[in-house]
Amino acid sequence: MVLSIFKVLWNNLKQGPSTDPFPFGETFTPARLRGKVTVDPESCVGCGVCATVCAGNAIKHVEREDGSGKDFYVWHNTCTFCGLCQHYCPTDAIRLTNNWSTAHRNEDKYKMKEHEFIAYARCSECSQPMPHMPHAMLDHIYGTPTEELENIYSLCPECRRQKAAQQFGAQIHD
Amino acid sequence: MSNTYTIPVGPLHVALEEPMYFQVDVKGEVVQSIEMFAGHAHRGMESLALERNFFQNIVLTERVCSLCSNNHPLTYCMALENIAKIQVPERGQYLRVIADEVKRIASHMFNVGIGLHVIGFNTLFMHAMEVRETMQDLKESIWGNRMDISANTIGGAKYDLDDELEAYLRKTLEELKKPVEEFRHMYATHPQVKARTQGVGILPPEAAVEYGLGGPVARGSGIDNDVRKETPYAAYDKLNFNVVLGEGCDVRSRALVRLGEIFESISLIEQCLDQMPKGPICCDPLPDIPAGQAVARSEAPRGELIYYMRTNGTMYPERLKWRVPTYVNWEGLRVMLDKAKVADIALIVNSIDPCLSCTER
Amino acid sequence: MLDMLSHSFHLLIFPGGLFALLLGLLLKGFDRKICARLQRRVGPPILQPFYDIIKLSQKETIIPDTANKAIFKFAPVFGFMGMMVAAMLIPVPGVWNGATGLGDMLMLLYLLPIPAIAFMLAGSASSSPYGAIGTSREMVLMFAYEIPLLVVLLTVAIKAGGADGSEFSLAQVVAYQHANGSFGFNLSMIPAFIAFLCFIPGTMGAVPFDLPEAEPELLEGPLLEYSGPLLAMFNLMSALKMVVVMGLGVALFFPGTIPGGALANLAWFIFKCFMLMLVSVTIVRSATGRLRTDQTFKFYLKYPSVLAYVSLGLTLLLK
Amino acid sequence: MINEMKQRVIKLAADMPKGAELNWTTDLKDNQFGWVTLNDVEDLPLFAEKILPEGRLVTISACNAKAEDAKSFHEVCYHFVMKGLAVTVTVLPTGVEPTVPSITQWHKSADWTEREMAESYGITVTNHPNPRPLFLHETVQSEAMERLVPLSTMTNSASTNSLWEKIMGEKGEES
Amino acid sequence: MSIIDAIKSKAVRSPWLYRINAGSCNGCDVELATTALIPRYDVERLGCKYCGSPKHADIVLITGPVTSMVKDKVLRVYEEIPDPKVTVAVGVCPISGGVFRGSYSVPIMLDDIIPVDVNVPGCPPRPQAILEGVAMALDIWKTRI
Repeated sequence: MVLSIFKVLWNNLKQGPSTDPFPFGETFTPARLRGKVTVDPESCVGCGVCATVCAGNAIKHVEREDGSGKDFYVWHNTCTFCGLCQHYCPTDAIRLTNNWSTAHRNEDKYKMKEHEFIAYARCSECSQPMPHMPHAMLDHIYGTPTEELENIYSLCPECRRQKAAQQFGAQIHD
Repeated sequence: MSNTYTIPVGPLHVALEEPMYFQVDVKGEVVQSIEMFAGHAHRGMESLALERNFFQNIVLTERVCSLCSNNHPLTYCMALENIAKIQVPERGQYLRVIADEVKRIASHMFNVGIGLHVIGFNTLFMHAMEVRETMQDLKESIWGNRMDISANTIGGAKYDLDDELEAYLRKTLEELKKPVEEFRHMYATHPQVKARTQGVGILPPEAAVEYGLGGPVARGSGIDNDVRKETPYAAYDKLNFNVVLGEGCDVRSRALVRLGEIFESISLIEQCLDQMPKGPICCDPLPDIPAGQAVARSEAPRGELIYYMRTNGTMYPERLKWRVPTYVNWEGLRVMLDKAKVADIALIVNSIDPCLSCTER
Repeated sequence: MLDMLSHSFHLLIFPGGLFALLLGLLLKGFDRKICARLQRRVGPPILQPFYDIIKLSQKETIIPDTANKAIFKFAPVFGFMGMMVAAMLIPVPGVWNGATGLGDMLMLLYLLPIPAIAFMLAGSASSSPYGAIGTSREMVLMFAYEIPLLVVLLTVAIKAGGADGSEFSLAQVVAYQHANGSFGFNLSMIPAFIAFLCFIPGTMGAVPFDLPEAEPELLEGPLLEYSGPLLAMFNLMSALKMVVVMGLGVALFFPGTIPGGALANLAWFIFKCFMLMLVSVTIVRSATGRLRTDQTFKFYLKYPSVLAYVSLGLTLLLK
Repeated sequence: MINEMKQRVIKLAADMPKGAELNWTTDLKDNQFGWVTLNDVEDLPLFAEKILPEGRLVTISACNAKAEDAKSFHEVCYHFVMKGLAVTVTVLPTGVEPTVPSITQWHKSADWTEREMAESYGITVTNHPNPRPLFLHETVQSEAMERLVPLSTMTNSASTNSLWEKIMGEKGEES
Repeated sequence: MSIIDAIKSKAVRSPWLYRINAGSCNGCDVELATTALIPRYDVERLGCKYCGSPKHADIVLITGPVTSMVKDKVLRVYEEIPDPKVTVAVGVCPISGGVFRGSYSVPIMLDDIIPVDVNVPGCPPRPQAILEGVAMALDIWKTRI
């Protein structure tokens, strides 16, 4: 009845304001909050799946002309913080932090970006540039690293094939 | 004051969350006729969907509307899974139900709250919104966003619950029951709220059938049309729940149906937590999407949502069409607003839980 | 000459003018703050209404092309001036006993609807359909709440007149109560007091009777088209009205004084105004929502009017 | 219940004067979906009338027909739901000016969808009670889904490229 | 003179908010309503008030990707807001078009048609981020009044 609303009012008065102290104090930020995107250039293999699944076209990979690597751009102003890039990233290189503080002045509109350089490795044999493979992923594919495997890791696919053929050939000759 | 005059409501009107333009002919304070002009939120999404690949469309469909933002990608993924015969892991199905019901609670709470705001009852509105905030925190803690939770992906769910979050979810739901019950009691018995909502915006059941209305709007007039019962999807076939029906056919009845559904949702989530097996949450890797066509239906907070998809073997859909619940409910307004008072227009429009961005895409 | 000076003092400084403006804005600030606390919010600073006025006075004024410009500009000034005059008539018991005019209660009865009339002028001048609806609602509302007010004033006048007729001077009403006890504690006058309490939210345009300005329906109705200093004028008018209505309530029902001189009594008066506002505006508007026009009309005919008539009948009987 | 409805659809399809094809599919939860293709557009009103009272129109999707089907340019799918059974009725309007009859007189929910289809695909709907454009602004040409898709794809990529030049050109906060 | 200046400087403590929905998906609007109206965020403590008429507004918050249908209306309402005013774009849609960029119905970005002062990207931004944006808008407003 009418009285129940007065009960609510009384309780409200008694409990005091429930207002979050922000912007004058700290606020609650859950760990899983999907905020600004960061990229770890160490573990990125430049496969581009993040750009493919990105609905807002917020991710762009640009190949450097000298072949030394790739520029990785994320523009926060069209990112929808959906987390698909993180979900589909094979090496967990792209990640959504819980940094939600995005407000900025309009003159900084185009500066709101992440820019990372994804360096390509060079083949230790022929020094052709090749996509860098993070160690964890190679271990996942090939199992426990041996010295022999370590050598193979540093080769480009072409040289790796040749090397494998040579070794295989050597085994046959033995 | 017997002369008839026209008042424009909208397109940018404070009572409407969204831009819709009504032209209301009134005589004194009584509505004579109403004309609706839509299109302000038309973003051409159906054509955009054809330019985006299947992954991008998960996010695109989520942006159809942020209040039922879980159901759009869910139904979209279901249509795609029907075409490609992808079996979603069991845990993923339960997680989908949890996300769905959490969104439903928040959406219903918001709608009833805004209804109170429209009649100027700000204290109770704020009370409702404070209760809803616990749901918002829940969404933010589990999925990472307060509105677009992005819980689904093709083949399953994206975010798993660990023990800590599961305990948190249970605790929050337990704490939710009491304030919602109190709120429902107050909504039902406060004399002023009753005076404003009872007998307002009458929708006879026959009209609801004739116009093909759906969701809580039709259920407020006693029509049982819950898709979760009719054609169960996700894990709904393994869960027990009642379809809440109302008899008043008015604004109050619709609000009480929504508030009743909140309790069903709480029970559904609790059942999910009890029954949910361990295991993978998402099917991985994805098979190729063959050419084909499929229809998928689900129960969004506002009613029946249907997706029609046609694929041609590429990564892009050939046709993606969806019908949102509000789309049909707009026409039902003609019945509800007939001979209504000007003061009640905003309230009645709010009672269908209008979603313009859904309607116009 | 001296008379002239004292009149200007009463009009511009105390109790009207400056004092009433400050008190009115302060009351509004308290109203907002307490309402916020009842809703579990921190709320704005108490001085927020002052900041609003300062801000509005520095904004641009936009007058719609379709508006009747003269009336559009005149309406807020008219309402403001009306309330300035009304505020002058309010006695502050123990400090100033009110203008000595004989019929100031009747004058107040004529002055009180001026803000409503200003709203109606504004609504029709701004030529917006919302303004038009606001105008018609204001009119209905005015009819509804003026009836109980009229009867309440009549009752008080008859009561204060004692055995020999009626008394329409507020100074005399206050004096009578000082001699014979406040009406607020008189059993036969309590229904009239309740009727007066019901009248306050109606005349102040507060929920549940804020029909002309109903924000979600009419986008603040007649005020929709106003901006800048003209809007500030309306805000000041409503602040003044707050003081007039509360002051009237104090004078009619609780004009008691406390020992301790003028300053203490001034504080006592402010406190009483504040309490009256708390009961009739702040709590009521946090505990209800808006009613429809027809419901409002029925409400006023049903409860406050009947209560006021009960008091009138009792007063006549007991005489 | 579902089986009863299924029988009705089978009978309905068989009763069409010009004949109709009927297929059934199920999803992974064993929900049934019916797919009816009418041989002639003119049979549509009859179907729409006969599917009442259980059947209600949910929506209409127009599609650009597959390239190999030279006969017709469009397919129009009418999605009905009968007590939980979703039935899709496809018609193939032929000719350069494709035309379908309106079914709004039986299904009020067809009003908006038919208007939307007319404006976005340029399909003429005959006998529509209120043939006013629904969503599209006058600056957007009608038949947006027909003409504008390739056009907007082109402008899209162009504007996106210039946008990215701006983004890459600006010195960011961190770099 | 300094007293008058001191009084005048208090004007910044009364920024009134007005919201324009330019075809958004609701998310940002719901969050704006949440920010503006509910106790947890309570913008009223900053002196803000959510007003129903553009004529009363000081800070205008715009959501949505500015569809072709709503463009003219946004411009018209924007003109009605008396100077000085500050514009805040809320959500990624008005800033860049977001997921809708490139649609035939979303021809422009907001800052092509009206001067934007603050951007609050997010889809939707959380209320705290909106508050941050409003606080930033207040700083700008201080320099204009």
